[in-house]
Amino acid sequence: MNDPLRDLYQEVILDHNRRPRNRREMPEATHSASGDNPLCGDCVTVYLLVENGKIVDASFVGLGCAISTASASILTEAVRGMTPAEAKAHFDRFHRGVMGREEDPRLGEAIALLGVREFPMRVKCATLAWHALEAALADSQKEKS
Amino acid sequence: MNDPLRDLYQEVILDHNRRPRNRREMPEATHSASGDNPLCGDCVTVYLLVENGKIVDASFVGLGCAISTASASILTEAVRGMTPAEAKAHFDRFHRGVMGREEDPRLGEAIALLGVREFPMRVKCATLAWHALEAALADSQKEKS
Amino acid sequence: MATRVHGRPLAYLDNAATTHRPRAVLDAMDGFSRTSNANVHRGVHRLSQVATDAFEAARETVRISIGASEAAEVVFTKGCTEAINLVAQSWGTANLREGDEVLLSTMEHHANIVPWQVVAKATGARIRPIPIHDDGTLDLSALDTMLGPKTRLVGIAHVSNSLGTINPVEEVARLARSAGAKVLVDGAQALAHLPVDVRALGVDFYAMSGHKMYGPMGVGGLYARRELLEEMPPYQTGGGMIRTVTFEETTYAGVPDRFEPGTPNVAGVIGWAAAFEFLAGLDRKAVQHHEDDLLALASELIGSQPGVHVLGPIPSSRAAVVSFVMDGIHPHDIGTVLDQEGVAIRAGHHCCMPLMARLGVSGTARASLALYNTGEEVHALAKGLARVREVMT
Amino acid sequence: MATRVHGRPLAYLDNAATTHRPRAVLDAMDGFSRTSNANVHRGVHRLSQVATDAFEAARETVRISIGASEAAEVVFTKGCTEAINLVAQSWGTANLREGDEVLLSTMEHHANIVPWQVVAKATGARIRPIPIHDDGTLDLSALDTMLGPKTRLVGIAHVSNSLGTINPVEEVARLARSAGAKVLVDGAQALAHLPVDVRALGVDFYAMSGHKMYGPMGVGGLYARRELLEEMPPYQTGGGMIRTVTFEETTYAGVPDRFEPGTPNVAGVIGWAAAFEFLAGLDRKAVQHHEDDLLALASELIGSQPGVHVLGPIPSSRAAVVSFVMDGIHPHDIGTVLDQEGVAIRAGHHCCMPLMARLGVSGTARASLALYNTGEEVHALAKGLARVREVMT
Ligand SMILES: Cc1ncc(COP(=O)(O)O)c(C=O)c1O
Ligand SMILES: Cc1ncc(COP(=O)(O)O)c(C=O)c1O
Repeated sequence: MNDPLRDLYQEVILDHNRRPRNRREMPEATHSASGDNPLCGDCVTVYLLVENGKIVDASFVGLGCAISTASASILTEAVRGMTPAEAKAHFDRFHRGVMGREEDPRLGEAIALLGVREFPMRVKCATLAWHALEAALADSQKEKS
Repeated sequence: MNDPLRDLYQEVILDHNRRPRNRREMPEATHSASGDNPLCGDCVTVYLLVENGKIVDASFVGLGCAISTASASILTEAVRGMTPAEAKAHFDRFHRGVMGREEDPRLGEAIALLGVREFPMRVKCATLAWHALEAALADSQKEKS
Repeated sequence: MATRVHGRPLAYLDNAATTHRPRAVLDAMDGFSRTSNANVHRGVHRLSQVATDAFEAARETVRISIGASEAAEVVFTKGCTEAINLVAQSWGTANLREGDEVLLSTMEHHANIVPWQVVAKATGARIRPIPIHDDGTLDLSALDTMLGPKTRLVGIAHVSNSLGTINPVEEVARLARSAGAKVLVDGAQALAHLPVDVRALGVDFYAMSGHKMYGPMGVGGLYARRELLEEMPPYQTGGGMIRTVTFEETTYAGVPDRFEPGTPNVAGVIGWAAAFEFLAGLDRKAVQHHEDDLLALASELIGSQPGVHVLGPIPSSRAAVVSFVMDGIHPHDIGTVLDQEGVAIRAGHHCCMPLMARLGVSGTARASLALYNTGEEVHALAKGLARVREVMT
Repeated sequence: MATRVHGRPLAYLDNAATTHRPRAVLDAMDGFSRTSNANVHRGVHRLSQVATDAFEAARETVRISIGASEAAEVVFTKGCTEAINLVAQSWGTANLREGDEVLLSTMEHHANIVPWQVVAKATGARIRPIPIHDDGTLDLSALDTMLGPKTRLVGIAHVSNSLGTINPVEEVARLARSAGAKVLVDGAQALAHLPVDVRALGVDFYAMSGHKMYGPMGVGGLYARRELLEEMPPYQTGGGMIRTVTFEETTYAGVPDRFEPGTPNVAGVIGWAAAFEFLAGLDRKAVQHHEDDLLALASELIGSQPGVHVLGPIPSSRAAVVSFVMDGIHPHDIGTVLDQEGVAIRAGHHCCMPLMARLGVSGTARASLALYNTGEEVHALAKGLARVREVMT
């Protein structure tokens, strides 16, 4: 049976929702940004620690649904070790994936999030943390060189 | 042929409209009041000169349609010679006539105005000056005893 | 409504967001549009008179339905939100001063909070939330303590859209009146469920929405006592509410015209009146029984499931709303799974963020019932929750 | 419309007051109400998404129809009056200061005068009427002289509802812009008759009404350039336009949501979009020819009668409106007699008292034409005027 719910709530998403990775504040973050979804009141803050041009740590806090929590969790794992430019490219890849039909294999676990394409009302849940990531990357003031 | 327009625009009304009686300002008036019809912008001011408990002169100024002009003209002729109490009773008679089916013969020429009953949109035109009369009668401050 | 969603018949349990309209309402609007459409008030021709008569007859229908003293006490607006904005901007700006207090219950909809924040900021008045108990009922004794010489207005929802709580409006009005304060009731959620009599309730303002009581969107109204309306400055301005205009000065018409500038939503008003008539034509007791039965059934079927918690007071103090949370599952996910099962509910803060904060949740899942809902639909909801657990864990 | 009045088929020549709606518009609204009725924006369920999509698609239709850059520049209101109130209260209060000037043409509708008087009174700004020529056209060179460093806004009707004058909006906008002033165009009467491109016109605000362009009552909108909207504070407040609410503080959503609190008139918006599509589906050139022909015929048949004077500019500078007076016969009486003859026109000041004062009349009789009117109806009007003279003299 083709079950759209199973496509949306894949095991990898449920797992990240049950045990979110990197859910913690990061006072020493060099970059951070918050996003919220006024429709449901959910919000997320993404923290990045950039040292010597690399993201050496990434974390998030926030309250949200399974999709937004899993999305934030997956994202923080993915960007660790990337340069800011690579993270931005990763964001672009994800954004293209959600908006179109493309499924870039480099997205890794984040491919599981693309199930929201069948649920237009949930797209914002999946992209919330990613937009916060993009905003955090733009927030370069505190970056340590 | 039953012609509702002829019932509304009776000769007596057209005559008063063509040659309005007592259309003039009255600086020496003891009572006066204005009324307007916000729907059409028409307005009328009724002046009364009360001496020794009698209305010795009545006049009006204003811009209006045939109905409201004739109504004011007929009214000023009718109330001359009345006591204020009689004029108030005359107003009540007219008001009852317009609102109901009654055609009190004491209304005289004003009976011609009752044709507006078939034209609900024009009732305010017919009553405009009469309401100003009632307001003027209530405006007793300047009355000379 | 025979809409099918995702291949299943739709169980529409989102009636607190908006109700569906009975045929009588749609036909009334349609009939007006097709045969007597014209602008009101300003026309000398027949069609305009017909439209004006229908419009004013609708006002009279609303008056009768809510027990107002005269039709002029009913001001048509585009909805409940606009009605409250009108009171806040017109009455509020004219009457609130530095240090005055506006008391609003913690369970108010944003529509009855934000407009007061705006006017409070402009006037220096202060907004104080009236606390609620853990079960989502109003803390009347706290209200009693808060009321004082500074209190100008008490704002309270007749029925909470988030929880269904039926507030003791009559008692609130009594307390407020004896403290010299005015009472504004947000009636958006009440009219579909309860007979309302504004004079018996003793309130000063009562705000309404057509689309939440089987009427059309884009229309609603404000009941206000005439003596208050008489003193209130205009809110919006334009044509149809003026006496004279020059570039130097404008004088305004009387009530209610002064508060209704521009071309009104005549078809909408006529449809709304038809909704009142639709309700009046029903056996209201039987409707209430039906809704109470559904509510009891839903509360039982939902509340008895493992890990599910129904918020708000016991069903007998509640209109037909079941607001709930599930352990470890976000309301949004509940909503999505139920939607796939053909059950439409709402998930989120229901425009009541302060209430959510008070209850310690970020949102709830809310099923809200209407007179056309059935026991089967409630069962579909309950079955859907089992599916939610299955998918999400 | 096949309504008969006083036993005769009705010639409805009061289209500037409100137009009738084509079947396509009624059906679009009906279809929405019967099949996809739901509240927008806040639902997680399918029906709400369908409604939201339809609502936003309608916004896009309006955007395309008026040539706005993006859909977010279209704010839905209940009508043109509300759109102007929104600009006056939100933009006006935030931008007008003591001594600033707002220039409004003498032919403005009260809806584009009174809201500015209110905000002028509150801010200390000054309203100055832009004079018109005797033929009811704008005095452009006077405007040029009046424009200066104090001018903040120029308000002008695209088409005069009283006279039909088509104002040179592009030219006005150019002059205003070079003086650093904003331009608000009252487009209520234009959209039924002219294709409108807000960017080509170069205006900052464009206010619209659905019901004057074959759409429903109770809906309209404001076009405003995004950079202006971004800076404008909310007008009305409530649900659906906020980001977060606590009793201490509220933060607002972005544009256009910030300006659309409460449940919008979804069916109305969809009907309005259907009206734009109805117009787009027609051969606009042919429609304009038809209206121009009717206008020329009406102007000729009316203007050539003894004692009748048509006001306003020559037909080629006029949209399909014929405003006239008759020697010794009040417009109200003209209207009543014509009504008995089955011809519906409007009589009075048309919510333009300053214009009436300028023209030295207390009111006019106004026949306003729509695309569905016919030469026969215009002949009925002309014949009716003979009857007016017969009855009244
Ligand atoms: C030129 C003009 N502006 C504004 C308005 C007001 O429009 P509405 O009544 O739809 O708000 C009208 C209609 O009466 C009008 O003709
Ligand atoms: C309690 C309450 N008040 C006010 C409103 C606002 O009503 P409307 O959106 O019709 O203006 C709503 C509906 O969302 C509500 O539930």
